[in-house]
Amino acid sequence: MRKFLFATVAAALCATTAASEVKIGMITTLSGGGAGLGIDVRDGFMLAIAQSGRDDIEVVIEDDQRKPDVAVQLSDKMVQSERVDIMTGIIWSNLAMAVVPSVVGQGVFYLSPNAGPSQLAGQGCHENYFNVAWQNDNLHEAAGAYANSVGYENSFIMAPNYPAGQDALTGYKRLYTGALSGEVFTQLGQTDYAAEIAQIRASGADSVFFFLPGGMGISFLKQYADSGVDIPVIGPAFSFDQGILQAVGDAALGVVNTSQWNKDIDNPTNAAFVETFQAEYGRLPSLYASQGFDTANLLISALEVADPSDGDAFRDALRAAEFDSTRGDFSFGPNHHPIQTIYAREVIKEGDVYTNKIIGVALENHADAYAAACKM
Amino acid sequence: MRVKEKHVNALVIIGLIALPLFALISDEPFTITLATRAVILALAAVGLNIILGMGGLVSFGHALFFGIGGYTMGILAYHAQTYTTLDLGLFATGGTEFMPVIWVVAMVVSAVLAYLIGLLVLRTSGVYFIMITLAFAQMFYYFAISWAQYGGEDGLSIYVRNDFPGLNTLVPIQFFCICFVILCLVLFLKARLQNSPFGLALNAMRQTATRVETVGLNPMKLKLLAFVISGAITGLAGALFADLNRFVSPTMFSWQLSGELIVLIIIGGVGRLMGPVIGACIFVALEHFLSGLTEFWHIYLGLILLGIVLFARGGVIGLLTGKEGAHV
Amino acid sequence: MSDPILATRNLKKSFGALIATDDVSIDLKAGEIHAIIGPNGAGKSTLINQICGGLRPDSGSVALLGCDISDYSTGARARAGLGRTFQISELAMEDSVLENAVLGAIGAGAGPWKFWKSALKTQGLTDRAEAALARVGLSDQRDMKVANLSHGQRRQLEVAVSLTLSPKAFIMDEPMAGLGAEGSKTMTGFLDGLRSEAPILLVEHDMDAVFALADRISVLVYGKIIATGRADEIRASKVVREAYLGDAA
Amino acid sequence: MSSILVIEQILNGLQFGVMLFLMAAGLTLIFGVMGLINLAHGSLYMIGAFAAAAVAGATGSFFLALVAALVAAAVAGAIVEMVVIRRLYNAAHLDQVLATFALILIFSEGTRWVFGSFPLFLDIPNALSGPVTLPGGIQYPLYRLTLIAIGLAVALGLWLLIERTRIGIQIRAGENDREMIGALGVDISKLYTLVFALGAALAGLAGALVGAIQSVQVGMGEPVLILAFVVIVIGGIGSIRGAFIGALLVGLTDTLGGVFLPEIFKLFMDSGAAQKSGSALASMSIYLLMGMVLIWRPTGLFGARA
Repeated sequence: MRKFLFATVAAALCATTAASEVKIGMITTLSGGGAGLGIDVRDGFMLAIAQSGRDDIEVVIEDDQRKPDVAVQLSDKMVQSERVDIMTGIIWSNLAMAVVPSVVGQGVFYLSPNAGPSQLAGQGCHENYFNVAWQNDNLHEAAGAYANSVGYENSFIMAPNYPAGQDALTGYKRLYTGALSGEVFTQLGQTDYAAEIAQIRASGADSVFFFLPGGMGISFLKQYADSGVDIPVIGPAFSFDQGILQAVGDAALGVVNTSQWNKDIDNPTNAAFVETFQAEYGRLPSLYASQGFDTANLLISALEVADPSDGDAFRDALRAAEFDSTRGDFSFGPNHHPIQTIYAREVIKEGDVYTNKIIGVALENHADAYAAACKM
Repeated sequence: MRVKEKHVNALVIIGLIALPLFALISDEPFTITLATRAVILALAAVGLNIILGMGGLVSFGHALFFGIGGYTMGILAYHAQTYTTLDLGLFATGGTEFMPVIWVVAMVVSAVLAYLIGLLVLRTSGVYFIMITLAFAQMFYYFAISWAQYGGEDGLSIYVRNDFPGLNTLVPIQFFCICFVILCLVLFLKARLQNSPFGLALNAMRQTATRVETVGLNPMKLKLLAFVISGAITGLAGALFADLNRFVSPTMFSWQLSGELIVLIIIGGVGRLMGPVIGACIFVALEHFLSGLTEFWHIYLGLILLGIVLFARGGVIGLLTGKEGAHV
Repeated sequence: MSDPILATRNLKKSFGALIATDDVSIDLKAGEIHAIIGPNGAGKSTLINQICGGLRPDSGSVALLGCDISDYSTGARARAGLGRTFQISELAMEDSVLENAVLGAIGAGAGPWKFWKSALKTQGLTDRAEAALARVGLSDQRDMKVANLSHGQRRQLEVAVSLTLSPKAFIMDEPMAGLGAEGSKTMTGFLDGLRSEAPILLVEHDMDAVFALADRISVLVYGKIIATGRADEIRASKVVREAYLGDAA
Repeated sequence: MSSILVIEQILNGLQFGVMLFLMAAGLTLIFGVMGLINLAHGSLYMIGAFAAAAVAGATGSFFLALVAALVAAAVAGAIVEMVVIRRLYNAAHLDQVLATFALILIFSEGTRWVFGSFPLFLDIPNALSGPVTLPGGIQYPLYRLTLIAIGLAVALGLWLLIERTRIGIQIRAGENDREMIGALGVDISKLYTLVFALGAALAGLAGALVGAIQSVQVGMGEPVLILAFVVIVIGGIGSIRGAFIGALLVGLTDTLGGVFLPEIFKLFMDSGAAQKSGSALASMSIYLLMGMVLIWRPTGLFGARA
């Protein structure tokens, strides 16, 4: 009786706001530099929610401005005031590190649509934390594996001097078996790579691996193409994503990059996703959009089975990952990070639009290197 | 209607007590977090206002001390939580999670840095001072980004707040109380300082350094001490801010943050005791409400700031009291 | 004759080709008013600045009470006993009259390293400040903002601030400037009585005041002292007439 | 390390320096004549780049893109001067900092509102793309050589403008004595608008030129702005000559520091650590340079003595 009474009161209270049963908090970057990534994740995520036809899911979206302190406060707001059941959305590793540990510690589920810092995959893993994108090292490892497969033996490697950059070079070196002709850390936010390109030219390398997210990658590729150096370049998908390829232009043509997703992966889910995304938003979906889309579908699949208030059941439902991923096969490893195939893609031009085409598999059913350290 | 400045001040303090209490009753803990953020930013700006408002020197690099305070807290707590030793060359310590100790260390480190940096930067004035303070903050910013041991760009998470005897600091209202009491204490000390012989001399120094010299005082020493006090208070605020977020990162050193601290002061009113407090409350409120309205809220924030500079000289306090007040 | 309170020896200062102060040696004896006159651009301000420490001379020295203060900073010279007033008022315009006088008292007293007690409630400071204000006749204006004072009152406050320092010697740069006939008369009377307290090095354009007050007059032309003597001697001096008073005489 | 590499890096530093000069010249001119600190100068750089990208996208002509960048930045500058900046000439530095800080917010988000959140495309014109071989066998991009040439030409042009023309006389008079230009019978407010628009146009030009080899995106102006401030502070605020010397110093320090510091560190530590600490120090090097210059000369190399 008391329980029933409580339920009616709660229902009466909720009626004034919205008739939702599941509340999802999304903190992502929607303004300032890097907003493109957050917008893609949001759009992909919301597309899946809309397609599910469920009107009992409420998504609260907030803009973190790519500032860690803002993200932390928004997460406090999500947990304390909005009382969300599940959180998602963060793009950047440093923001994730600031937010995720305390959020999952408070009993909220967190599904990462983009960032996968190594700490959260290894010792710092948590039963309520699921990564739907990749562990940060994955695409770099794939690049190293690809370099082996095409016989590169002397790579010049380069990344900004910050933790994700240092991880990128470590990730590449983990599987790459050749020698290094140079290893350079650039400044974060650097826009001119003339000095590095000169070093590459002088290094005698047979391949260049770089990790330069966002505008840094655009600048590097344009300058590299103009420098006349013709050593082949490989990199993770971040610098060749749909959102920025148009700004790189011809300079990116033919470059091989590694990604767990591409719009030409042949499965019905993906084909439908690419088509509906384009219809809805008038642009081709990016890697980030696919990750947002997958995250939402994973979530919905778990909601079909269990309610988030029943933590253990819901967690098991998430772990099962019974959803149709745009990537095809998708499953979670013991540390709740994906086990998935990573492809090598090449940048091509389709009509007026620059995009990617899969040219091969870099790593099959690949898990991350930190799972062993995770005690869950 | 014109009101007296002290009434405005009293109203602000009452508001700052009432809002979190109201939030507590209506169970809106996030409002308390917002109020705490405002209080801490206000504290940092009160520190900046000593050198900027009283001393007339526009420091565009005060985020440096904010960041130093934050990192002091982060490093001490990190070593305490991981049971590792912090080797300082001369001696090694185990870090600490005890707030009062962290505060003292943050203030001392900030003060020592302010002294050393002040010796150099206070030789310049005007625009050069603005720019050289900016340069020092940028140096620390880039250093923090590449300081891998403490997280570099990723920053350093400490997961739980540090301890204060008798309180559970993770409860928003209790942490708010700590910050609020510190702010009141610092405001009280600042009020004393403002009227003390030192405050009077510093105030005169801003208006005419020549006069201060000809009565036998040393303007450089006055400025240096003001800079040290200013840095120490902002450092303390940095330590609290890091505790609020349970997280430090290089963005605490960023020039945008230095700019925001200046913005807070100007919104409230330069050289006024409560100027930074009012400025911080308004700024946090704007940030919160505008960002809820539109994705492009920075445009509106910019327009509002522009309006304040062009049409409300003397800040909000100046607008309310009808006096422009001290202007640098 | 006793030693001079203040003495400069062979002060030289040039700005590029322009020699602003050329080998100037003057002294100020106890109880006297020593006026320095000269046409505009003669180097009077440059000379005062070298005495008070705002400018470094190229060569030469300044001594106060027999002690060489050439290497002292402006502040140190003030603490050693130089009380200066400015041609254009150097006052904290946003502050009250009393606060400006208290600033002097802070400099004269224990210094600014006190952070707790309100300066305006520290009796030692306010007594000293109010005494100085009373002497120049500004007691009634003590709570006014300096920005709201009349020009003449600011001149008085300039003098009052230097009084709070109880200096060994006054250096006054045109205290009569812009005072009007009535004001000049009051100021002349006041300075007349002040010389027994500490001697005054007076730079002044108001010739009536100079001839009424000065025990000795030095004439500075193109950075050189061309004559020093009693008022009547200067008035009679042919050199001075030619070089300075010229046609006007 | 070969001498070819060293020369190439010096060229890179030079190229970076002259582009910084385009930014710094406008800033220092505006400060010298009007006494204004313009934090929004970086926004004008961004406007130039976006205008160029938009026009290049529509017409395919790089030349038209450059013209568009100049015009757009100059017009934006003139409008900002007339609407906002004009009210700030007699204001405290503090108000100027705040108002122009507000302008950055408005410009950045406004640009994002118009052009979206994704970077725009702007490419090097075909005629200038690819490397050329310099004497000594150095392969160097033609476009970068062009940038160096344009930068030097603009420096020369500015020098002629200021030393040899009527407007130059007015500008110099304004730097020395603001009342004086009024006495000369010059329309001050027109002169101010003109100088501001000129400074803005230089920033816009730099944005367009650099945009072709970098990423045209919102927020691209702020890092350059801070560097330009470092430049004019080193050179002495208000001095065009100082801005030129300062820009080259900063360009060379930044480029050569980034390359050689890690190499130097490798002499006494292992390679990985040397890379990290060397590049960490390199990122601080220009600020160290600025600190040292200001401690040595508190008003910069060519600044008026305070």
